[in-house]
Amino acid sequence: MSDSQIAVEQHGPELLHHFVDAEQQRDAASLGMWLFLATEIMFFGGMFCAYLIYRYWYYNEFAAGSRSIDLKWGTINTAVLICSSLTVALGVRAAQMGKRKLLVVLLLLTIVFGLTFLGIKGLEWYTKFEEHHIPGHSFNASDLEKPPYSNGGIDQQHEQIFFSLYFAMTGLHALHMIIGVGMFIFLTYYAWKGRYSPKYYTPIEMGGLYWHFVDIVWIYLFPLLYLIDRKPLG
Amino acid sequence: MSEHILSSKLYYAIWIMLLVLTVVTALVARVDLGPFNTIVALVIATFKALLVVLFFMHVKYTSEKLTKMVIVAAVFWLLLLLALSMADYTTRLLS
Amino acid sequence: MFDNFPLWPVRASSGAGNVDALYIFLLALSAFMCLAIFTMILVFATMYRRRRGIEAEQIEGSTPLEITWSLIPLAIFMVIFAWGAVIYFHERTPPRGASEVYVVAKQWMWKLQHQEGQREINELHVPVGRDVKLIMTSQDAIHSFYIPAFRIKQDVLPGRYTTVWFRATRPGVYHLFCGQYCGTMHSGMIGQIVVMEPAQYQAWLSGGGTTGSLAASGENIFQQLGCPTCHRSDTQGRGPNLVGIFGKPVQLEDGRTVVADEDYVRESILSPSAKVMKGFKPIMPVFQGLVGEEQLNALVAYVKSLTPSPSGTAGGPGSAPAGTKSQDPKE
Amino acid sequence: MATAAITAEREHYLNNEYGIRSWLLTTDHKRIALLYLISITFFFFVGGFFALLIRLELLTPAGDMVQADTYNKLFTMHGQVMIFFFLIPSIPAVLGNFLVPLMIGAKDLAFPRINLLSWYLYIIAGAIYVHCILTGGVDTGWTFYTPFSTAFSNTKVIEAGIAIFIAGFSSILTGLNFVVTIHRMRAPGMTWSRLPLFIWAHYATSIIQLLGTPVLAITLLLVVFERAFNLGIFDPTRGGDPLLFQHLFWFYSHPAVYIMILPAMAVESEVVACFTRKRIFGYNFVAMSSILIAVFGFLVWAHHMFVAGISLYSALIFSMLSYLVAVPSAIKVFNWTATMYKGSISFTTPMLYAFGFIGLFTMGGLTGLFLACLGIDVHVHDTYFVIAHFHYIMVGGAVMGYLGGMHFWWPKISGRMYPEGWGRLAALLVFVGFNLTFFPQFILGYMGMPRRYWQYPPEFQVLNVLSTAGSTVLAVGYLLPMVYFLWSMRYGKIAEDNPWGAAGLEWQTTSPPPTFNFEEPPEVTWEAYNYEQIPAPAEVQVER
Repeated sequence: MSDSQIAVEQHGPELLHHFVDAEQQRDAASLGMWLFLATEIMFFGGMFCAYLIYRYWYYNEFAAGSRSIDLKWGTINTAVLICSSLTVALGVRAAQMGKRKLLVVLLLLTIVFGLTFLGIKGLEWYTKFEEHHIPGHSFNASDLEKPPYSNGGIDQQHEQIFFSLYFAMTGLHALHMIIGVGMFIFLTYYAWKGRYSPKYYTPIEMGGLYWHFVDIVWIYLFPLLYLIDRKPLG
Repeated sequence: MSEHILSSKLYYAIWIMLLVLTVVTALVARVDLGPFNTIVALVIATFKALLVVLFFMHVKYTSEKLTKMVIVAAVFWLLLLLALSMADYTTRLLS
Repeated sequence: MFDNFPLWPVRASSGAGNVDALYIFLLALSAFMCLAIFTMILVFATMYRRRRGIEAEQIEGSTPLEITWSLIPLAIFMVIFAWGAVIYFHERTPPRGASEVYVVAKQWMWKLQHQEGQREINELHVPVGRDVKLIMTSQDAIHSFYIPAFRIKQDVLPGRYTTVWFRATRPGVYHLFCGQYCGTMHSGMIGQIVVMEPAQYQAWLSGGGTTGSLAASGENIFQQLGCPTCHRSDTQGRGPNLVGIFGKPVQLEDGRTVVADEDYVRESILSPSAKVMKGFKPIMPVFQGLVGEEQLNALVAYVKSLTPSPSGTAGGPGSAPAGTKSQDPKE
Repeated sequence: MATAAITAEREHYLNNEYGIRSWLLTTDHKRIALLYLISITFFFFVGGFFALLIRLELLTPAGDMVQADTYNKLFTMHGQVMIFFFLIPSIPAVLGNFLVPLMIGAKDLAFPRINLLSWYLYIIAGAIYVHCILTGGVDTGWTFYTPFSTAFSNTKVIEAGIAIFIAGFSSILTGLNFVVTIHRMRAPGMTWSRLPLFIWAHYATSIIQLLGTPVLAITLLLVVFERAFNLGIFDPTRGGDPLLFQHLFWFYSHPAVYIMILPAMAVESEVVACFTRKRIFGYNFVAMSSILIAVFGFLVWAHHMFVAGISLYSALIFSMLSYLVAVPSAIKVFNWTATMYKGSISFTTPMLYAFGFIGLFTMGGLTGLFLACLGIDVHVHDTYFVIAHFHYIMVGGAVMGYLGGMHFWWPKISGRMYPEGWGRLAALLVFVGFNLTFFPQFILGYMGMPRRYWQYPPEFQVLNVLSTAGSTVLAVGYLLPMVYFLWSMRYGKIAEDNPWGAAGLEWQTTSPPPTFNFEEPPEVTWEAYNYEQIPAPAEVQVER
């Protein structure tokens, strides 16, 4: 057990007492984060399941609903989120190389991108509010164009299910974004304080993993919500 | 202990690919491919997700098999939920 | 043998015997397994109780043994599964020609409508030996139609039809329970199934003052709501001709085909634009909230009754022979 | 005794710090286990109190003791308290928390602060739920079935939903901690094939907690949204499907049964090995069967929905898959029984609970075959047959396992011995009381008495009276350990480090263990259950 003794004597303040060495601590954190992301997949999975079933049942309404969401803003938002993923990835790299100022700048950029995304999302929600597409008593989807290949009209009730799922899915995604931005504010502060070094940057790495996961959820939400049916209307 | 540090060029390359794919998926959706629209959209999304997982999340470079196992298990369980639920919904009209 | 045994439910339907047989098989199997395991544990516990100077013998395990006691139970399980599946399949496939009773469940009562026009609350009269199919829906929460003596149960869901069928074999009065928790008086949502000899049943049928068959009252509602304006008996109507449509596949505009069953008729009345027949426009008004569940059942029964007349010229809604039984369709 | 005097002076996890702060801010897994012990005991008695009221109401066929609405709230809150606030955390959060690091030779769980966080989440959830009880309660049934819960119930569904949502995250974090700990924190030499079966079963449990609980969380969240913001996802009048709720709910709630029973099986393997003084027969198969139960457990959920209106074909699929999960459960029972062959069996309290567990779990498991069988399930679904079946698993199985485990490890936890005679008496009372309470319910169920009935036809009365009589015996059986465990903390005989002569790393450290579990970091060079190398204790009764 001499190995661990040495490690205990040499470890920095960031090594917690119950780990043998920093590598064990880092591996544990990484596995923990990945397991957490697995639970997140199942968390969103419940909604994806609901989405799949209702899309199968009410395809026309889903297609009409999808067309009523602004594709331009959706695409821009996807790009914004991809940019934020890049800055996070570069941020982890900066932490690995011990570039403190670069790390802080990249984290700040990530926060800016995250807030941009949320701002655009809020704008889109506001538009939907104006259009009475929020589920509830004032819901009204009679303005939606019916799909060209179907002579069936839009069933208001079924359309409301699409929007229920739209708001639930984008809402919970946005909540994850808000949590992520809050987390990065802390990480930026500690990065500024110089807490992270090439030897210890686990929090940055874990924060990055979380952020990338939120990005991936959006990568799926984008085609599932915005691109159900964008074929030219005949 | 420190992980393999990837070159920033790789990150930029992935970033460009992701942006291009985003534009491509939005454009392809405007072309009428019949049922393939959905399939193409999901294939592109999965490819994008894989890029993020493998490069941004470093899964390609980790020596740890466990990470891959966790991802595979989670995706498998998600498919289980979807497939077995749909087993009910798709066969309801038959009975 | 169990008929007068107080710890065993009465058996009063054609399917109950099958369920009991499988149950007894499972009971015997379980009793055998319990006995085997408990005896072994007791024997080991006595023979190998701790004694001074005698050490336990370390045994690693045995793969052949493990495989044996995995595969044999699995084989037995598959037999149970298959047996149970056959019974279930039988329970869920109503025979052709079964007489139909519409059931509406609401908090906290059962409302039943016979084809012949009789209406009952919390009570169902049926003759011995006739196949009866129940077409059920709920007005509010989920309920469950449960007759222990018949060994049948089926949840009754709002917004769609579920069905269950039985053939009563013994005259008597049996419990009807609500099996799915549905609120305050869930335990009060009970009733009785009165099984009668056919002659008595006929007497009961003619005894109640009815207002005509269910299909006939459906026709009245059809007229009142102005449906015949569009659903005409020729091909000129703005809506499809409904004669002979029931039970047939319907081609939809987007290429799908659905069978015009009870649920399709129901959906087409409540939210007409959901599945519009090919060649027609979604112009029908929505009747959600305008017709109650019981009226809906009458309409469904009416659409069902619209069969083409034997001469080949389709009978229009007005001329359709509405009642199928001996009752006169008109008052 | 000289050793006793030394033990009393020695510093260990219980006496190294004093004061309320040292408990509420602790990150020591052993102290957190005790925090959990206190909190779940509270909820156990809350749930038990509801159970007694239910049984009292059912003494007579008429609904004459409480109002119908009150009765509906009683069984709802009995179910929710017992499942989400007692059974799911019971063995994992108390015994698992205490023992997982000890058994694998770690100083603590991988994330001690997350462990404490999970207890706080549990307490927050518990506080919300208690508030919900005190301000009117909830009456949806523990299953929250829609559309009753979303559109018709006038009770505090949102509050209960949020409480259980939070409790779910507590459970997820516990599972996450276990998986990481088992992967990353094992002592040198503690290979996977040397792990105690307790660890294997907890690993399997954690997988279910991680992959199942989030689905319950999102489902309850959608129910809450539906009530609060008027979404229509499960509302049939707006095109939603109430069966979708049931699918999502049971995707978690069926595997949740395995969250409750797998840890009891974990305890079982340790206790049977110790008191037969043998390595568990077929170690590999018992270990793998835990994992198989966890995986297969996810494939069978719709067997709760055979009469709910699912398609005929999916009912066939789910019925067949349900039988798959019975195989690994059967393997376990056979292996425990085979372990007793040529053993050296002593009849201590934990072993009595183990015998009880095997018996009751076997009966619970066999009646599960009835319920997975389509033809039978149609008749007995939602009757007292189901109630009896799952109480045989969750009370006869899980609670017996929990009590057996508490007795087995009480010397390690408290450093004191419980009074053996009282222990055996309580075990006997629990066993007799349990069977008297729940066996009549099998008969009631086949006779057709539906569950959740406030009043019932008079022919069911005799069996209901029997059941109520049994429940009072059961209540005494549950109160006794509570009393003598408390008594033993002060007056019990000082426990040795390894009073049972048991294998396993947790017995190699002192009783109670020091804060970091081991004075010397252990290195494992032996296989699990190496009973041939451990002398049998002299104190344990030799003859019956």
